[in-house]
Amino acid sequence: MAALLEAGVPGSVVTSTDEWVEVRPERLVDALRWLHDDPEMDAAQLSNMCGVDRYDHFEVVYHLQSLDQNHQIVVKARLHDHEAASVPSSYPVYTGALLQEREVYDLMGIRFEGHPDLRRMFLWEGYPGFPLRKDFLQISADHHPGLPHFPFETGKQER
Amino acid sequence: MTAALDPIRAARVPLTGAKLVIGVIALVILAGIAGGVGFLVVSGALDGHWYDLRDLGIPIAHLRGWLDEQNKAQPAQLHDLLGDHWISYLTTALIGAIGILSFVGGVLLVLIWVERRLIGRIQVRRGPNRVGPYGLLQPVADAIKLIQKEVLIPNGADRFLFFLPPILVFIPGLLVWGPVPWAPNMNYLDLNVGVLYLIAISSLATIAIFIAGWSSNNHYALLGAMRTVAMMISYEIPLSMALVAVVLMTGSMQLSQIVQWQADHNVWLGALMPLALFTFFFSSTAELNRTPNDIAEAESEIVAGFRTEYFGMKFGLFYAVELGNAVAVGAFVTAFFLGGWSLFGLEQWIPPYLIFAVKVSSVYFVLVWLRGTLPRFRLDQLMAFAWKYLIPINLANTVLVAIEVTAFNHSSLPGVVSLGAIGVVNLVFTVWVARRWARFLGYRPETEHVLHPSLQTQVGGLRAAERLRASS
Amino acid sequence: MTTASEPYVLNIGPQHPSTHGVFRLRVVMDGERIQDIDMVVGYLHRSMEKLAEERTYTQNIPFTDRTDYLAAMSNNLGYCLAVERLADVEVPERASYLRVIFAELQRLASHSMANGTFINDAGAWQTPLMYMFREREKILDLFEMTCGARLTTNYMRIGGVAFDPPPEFYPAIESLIDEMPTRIAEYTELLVDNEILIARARGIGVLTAAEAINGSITGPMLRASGVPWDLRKAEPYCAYDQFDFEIPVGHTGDCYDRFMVRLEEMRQSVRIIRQALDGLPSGPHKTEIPLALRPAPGEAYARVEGPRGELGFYVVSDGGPAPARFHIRAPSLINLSLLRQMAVGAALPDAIVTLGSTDIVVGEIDR
Amino acid sequence: MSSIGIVLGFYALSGLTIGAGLLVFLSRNLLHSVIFVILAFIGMAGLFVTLSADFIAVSQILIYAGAISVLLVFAVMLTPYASRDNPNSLFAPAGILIGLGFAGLMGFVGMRVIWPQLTGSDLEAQSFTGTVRSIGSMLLGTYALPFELASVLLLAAFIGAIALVREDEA
Repeated sequence: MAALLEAGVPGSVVTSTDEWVEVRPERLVDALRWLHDDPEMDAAQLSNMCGVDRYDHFEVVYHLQSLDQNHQIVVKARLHDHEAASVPSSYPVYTGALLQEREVYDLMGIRFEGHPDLRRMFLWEGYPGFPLRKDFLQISADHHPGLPHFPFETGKQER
Repeated sequence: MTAALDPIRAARVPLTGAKLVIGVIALVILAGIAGGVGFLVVSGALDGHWYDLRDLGIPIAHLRGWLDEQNKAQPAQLHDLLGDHWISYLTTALIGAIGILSFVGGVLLVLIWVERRLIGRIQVRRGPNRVGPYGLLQPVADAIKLIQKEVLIPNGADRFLFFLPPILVFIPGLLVWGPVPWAPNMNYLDLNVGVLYLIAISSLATIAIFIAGWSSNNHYALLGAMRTVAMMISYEIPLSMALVAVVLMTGSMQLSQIVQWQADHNVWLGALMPLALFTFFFSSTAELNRTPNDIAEAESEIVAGFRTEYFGMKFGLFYAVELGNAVAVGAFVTAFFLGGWSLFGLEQWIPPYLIFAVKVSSVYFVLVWLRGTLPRFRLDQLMAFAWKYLIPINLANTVLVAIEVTAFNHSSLPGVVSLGAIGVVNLVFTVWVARRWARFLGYRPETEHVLHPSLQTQVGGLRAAERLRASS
Repeated sequence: MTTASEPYVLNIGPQHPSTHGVFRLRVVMDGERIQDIDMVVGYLHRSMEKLAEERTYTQNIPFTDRTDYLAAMSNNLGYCLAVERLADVEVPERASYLRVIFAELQRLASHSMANGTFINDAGAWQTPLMYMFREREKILDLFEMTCGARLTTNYMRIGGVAFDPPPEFYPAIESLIDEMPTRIAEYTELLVDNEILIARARGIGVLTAAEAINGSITGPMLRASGVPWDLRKAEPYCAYDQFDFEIPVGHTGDCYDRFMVRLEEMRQSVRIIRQALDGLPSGPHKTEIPLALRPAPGEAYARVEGPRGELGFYVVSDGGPAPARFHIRAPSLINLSLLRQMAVGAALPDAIVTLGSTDIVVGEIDR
Repeated sequence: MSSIGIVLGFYALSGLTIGAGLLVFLSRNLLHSVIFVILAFIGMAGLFVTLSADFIAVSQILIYAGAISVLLVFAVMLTPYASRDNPNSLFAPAGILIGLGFAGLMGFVGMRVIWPQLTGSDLEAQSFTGTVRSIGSMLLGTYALPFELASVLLLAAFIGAIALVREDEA
């Protein structure tokens, strides 16, 4: 699948596994459009999209699906710029991205260039920070976000 | 489902012996009273005496005569100044006014309960049953609660105009009860322009509602007021047309005469003119803001329409007037179309006002039933229905009735034959014109048949959808 | 000379009878016609996705109840499936059957509510809603009998279900399943042929199949637009591949079709429950999983056919006791993507009916 | 018919009508003025009742208090806020003068005209079949032509109004 995508949109694929394909953010919309239009891929629907904070980079994950052929394609884009994370909007390809991109922007702080109506959705304009980022609460340096150990476990465990 | 999980079934207590005995005794007593009354009626002992309670107009007339007698004994000066009948006139006017007021008030108190219980029954729940026996005191409790509420005025509302409408709608709501013919001699305000009076009085409420919506300084209220006014103005026309047919047929605008005509001919105008009956009833529901025409206070769209900002007893007044008007519509449908107090001769036996009340209650029940059953139309659909549908076919109906009346007045056939012919012609005409005109306006029921979803076992996307579309 | 009218802004919500929760629409209106519509959500935002990063995998199950509080079972199920996929947990067959039964009961309850409130939005004064609530109430009684809660059931567990149903559950569900088809027939009789409902819902809020697919619409709305797509058939989870049922597919994609599709789906759900009850295997209802569940680093996306559409759970593990990322694909929110397209140009009552037919749950929109 | 009740009613209703009429131009708020106009209409209807002209009274309520006033209220309420009060006007003295002059003229005419009066047996002799019937036969008999002409005029006004506000279809 990754090879097909690379052939269809040259210079787009970064890496791939059996489950997902990682594409370059600049080529993301081209790749999505190709997947959408290619009769064999037929990724007609953007089933789900979300952002993931991996500490040193953001991932934007697109779950695409073909209804006619009943298969799923997972496309990821990796963003290294933490302050001004930005990725082209997939709204021109999928109208269903309208609210999902707004949600990702609102909670993860990833800008989608070319989105027609990119405003905060759940939180109000001017809300400080983006809650789903790992550094949202600005916890002190020796404390990691997330749950360090099970509530009933004694002693601190390194993960 | 076990009984324990079904509270209604579990709460039903079986009929005990004591209750049965009390019931039988009550039935026997009732039968005895009925027999006694029947004997009195048959023997003619009642006819025309002051204690003839079959028609409350008769005792009042006796009272009038007695008071006029007393009047003659007054000093000549007073007599000359005030005329012959002033005491009797004043007294009977007061009695009638108090009677109407207390009737309307009592009806409102009871009917709130009745409506809520009925709706509760329709909606498989129990309705109010906590305050007093069977929840009968619920309206009183509601009224007390409403009176206790704090008086608030919305920001930017016109104070004077905001307080005026609840009072303004109440006045026509009471005045409309004036010409109701309860019994042959029992009508308070038997105007010879009664029909016109009704239309005039009911048009007064329009302005109150519009002021209410406007002065609330609220978009929902304004939208509701606009809708109400648009609808009231539109539906007044078919409503008046239906009444024109009635007036043509009976040759009188006096409500007592209209009922008397039906009693004399032993026929209900509703059976003679089904189209007029339907038009009047439907237009009345529009004027009343009741389902299916309750777009003015469409809860799911514009919250509560023109009374969104009203609360406390001001809201209570609007609510009460609406309910009272619903009963009033019941009274007028009864008087115009269902034979009023007449019941094919039985009014000699049963007090006519009871017959009338039962008929009114039945019409009211139909209104509640409709409210519990039907969804709501859209504003433009209702408007189109009034202007494109009801008004043209009622125009045609009016012409037809005029022709029939002329023929009826010039014919020497027995009433059964001629009225029967009129009824049949009108029924056929109604069915025919209703169908034809609907088709003319583009209504095609056969193309609008119910589209049940097709059942598929294979999943697919756009291509499958196109295939399905092509195959269906 | 022309008449000039000036547009005005109408706030529908956050408190309004037909927004079904604290949901707000800012509508620019010209008379009764809608020129622009903008939704304002977030009044119920609890940031569950963030909270979940601080709680163990099992502790997160109650959160999923509180997203779509009208379909808690489906949410439990989707989340448990995702974690099971992530941690490679096997589910006993009895548990799968029980999951199917409860998910379908939940669908019945949810569709009752959806159809009832839809008719309410179309203006029927609560009677159909009350009728449908009667059946929903019985279903909630079944839930209470089994897991002690009516709405926030917290019933599914990673590796199975929390409890085996008590013995009195079986006669109760039997009688409900026997009664349900007559009740659905009753609704059909009351509503389907109703001229007023047809006038209000036919041809309103139309979405074509292409628009719906491209707009990420799923669930009954997608099926009403004519696309035969149901995850229970497409990727059978639990034991759905063992049951015989059909996908109702609408013809035009208007509000009326959505209503009809939901009604027909209720019939299909009854069918599935009947089959699942008949074939309910014996055995354990749960696999024991380690209390300190630490799935290997990785990610899993599991989705179920919820009452409102594709209910997806995307869980990323970094090897710790809590998910590193927990994302809910909320069908209520995503089905609103095309609200603007459906509502602009329509009259206000039509927009309300359209909103009612999309069947939103604000808890799920805001999470 | 000159019983004291009628006389009292006449004075009360004229008081109401004149008072409402005064309030129409004394109140600063244009909408309040409209309300008082409606009150004046209703007072007029009451005066018709004292004259036994019940048909005209009811028509007065139906047409003026019911229909015309709704038009007035519509027109006033849907105008912008700024033009919705009664400011001090330069025309006030002139208006008062004209009004007084008109009132004087009406009074003069009312005093000078010899009104035909029927009393006693003459009144009894008049066959009084009800105003509706007589007005109806007049409208459709003696005055049929003016009546129809008026309706044509109204129709023309109707069509004209629709043509004026109709938007051009692009």
